[in-house]
Amino acid sequence: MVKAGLMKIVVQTEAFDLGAEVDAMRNGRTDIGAIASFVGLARDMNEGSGVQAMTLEHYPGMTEKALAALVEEAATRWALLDVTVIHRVGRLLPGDPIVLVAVASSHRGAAFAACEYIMDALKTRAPFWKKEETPEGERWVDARVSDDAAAARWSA
Amino acid sequence: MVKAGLMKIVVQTEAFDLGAEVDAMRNGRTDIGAIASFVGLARDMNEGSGVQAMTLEHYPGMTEKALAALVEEAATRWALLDVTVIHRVGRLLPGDPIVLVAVASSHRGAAFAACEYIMDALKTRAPFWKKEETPEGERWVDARVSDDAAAARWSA
Amino acid sequence: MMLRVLYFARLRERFGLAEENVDLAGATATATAADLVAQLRARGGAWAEELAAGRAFRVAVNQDIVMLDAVLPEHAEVAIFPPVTGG
Amino acid sequence: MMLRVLYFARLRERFGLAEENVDLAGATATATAADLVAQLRARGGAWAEELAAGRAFRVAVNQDIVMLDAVLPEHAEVAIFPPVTGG
Repeated sequence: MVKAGLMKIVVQTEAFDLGAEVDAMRNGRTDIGAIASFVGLARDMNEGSGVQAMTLEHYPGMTEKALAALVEEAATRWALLDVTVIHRVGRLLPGDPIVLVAVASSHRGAAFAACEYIMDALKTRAPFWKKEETPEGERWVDARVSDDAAAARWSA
Repeated sequence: MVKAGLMKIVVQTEAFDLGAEVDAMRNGRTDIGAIASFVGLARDMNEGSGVQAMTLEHYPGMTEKALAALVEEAATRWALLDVTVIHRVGRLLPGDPIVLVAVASSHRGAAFAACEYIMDALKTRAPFWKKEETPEGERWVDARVSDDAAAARWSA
Repeated sequence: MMLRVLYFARLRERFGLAEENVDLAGATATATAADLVAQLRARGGAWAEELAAGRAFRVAVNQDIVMLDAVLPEHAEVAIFPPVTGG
Repeated sequence: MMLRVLYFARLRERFGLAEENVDLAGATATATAADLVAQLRARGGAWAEELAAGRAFRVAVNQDIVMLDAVLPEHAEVAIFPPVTGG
């Protein structure tokens, strides 16, 4: 289990600051050997169409609960020292950061694996939905088969 | 191949700024969907001994060449949009960041895999050596069997 | 049995409804998520279409995703939504 | 055959030398890294010890890591060092 206070999970409309989040993790500590992090960004193209903007909707309450469950699962599989997950909601433009996952561990293998595990699990189990604005109008993004496959890898 | 100008490889004594490096990658771009990054830090313990400080030596000239080769290999295996590798040399204290690898791609699978590939390859093929200061005196760090195993995974 | 039912994303738009209280007709202590879905489907229109067998939708009971055979506790918060697409 | 030879890390300390010019005795156009290592090993002391068969050291020729059977070009920059431990 990630120690109390050493897991930060936030859903917010504002941008986040990767450098500040990672600095906060390592600040004053000398036992962390590895911090793997991931930032997912809004792209200007999806499924062959231009995307002018997107709006992220979520299920307040369940979102935080689902994210905490994913992080706890990761902490059961790997020896983790700290985890931060920040997911934005609301309207975002191409180039805007959407999600941040950062994982601190003594060793890099655990940090990389847990970071990717949390992202894969988030994609299939955390209640967020994207609606894109394209030249052809608005459309809800469909779940991707590749995301199900990525998440399923970890239960092999 | 990573496009000219879209690969940054630096060996330096100064600290680096993860947030600034990742911001520089994504600045003005809307085609990046994923940035995976890794920071390796100096720990206060290794092989059961306290580490008060460490000094990193390298082979100027070969270092940059070896790092560029690793990055090009990664860019052959995965579709990458940008890569930054920064490795510090000189004397570092526990908690100090040692190495940064950041990889931008359209999709997260490629970004995660290439980032971990570059770190694994760097550990076994880039000419850096660590000397630790411990209560028992100075000692050169021995290469780890686990690092060879991590690097060998990728040629399976 | 009274339930609080929430809809999200495309389903919220199709149903024109974000949440409602639903009285699950004739429910016993073993009423399941499938019973609720069947009652909503019987409303016809977008309800019948979006909740048809084989359509991809998810059900959460008290904020945990469940299978359709999950038993519903009294006063449960039930959410029905499309497969998630965050991150 | 003249070579520029560099030593790093523990080997640099054991040999008390960061770099030197080495005239590889009796070298032909097919002289290899193994020939250079044999000549250095013949110096005895730390050289014989650190470069003994079975000891873990690496050789780079013109900044590429090579096997010991690699042929040495004239005026090559040859580096001998322990297994790397960066990152």
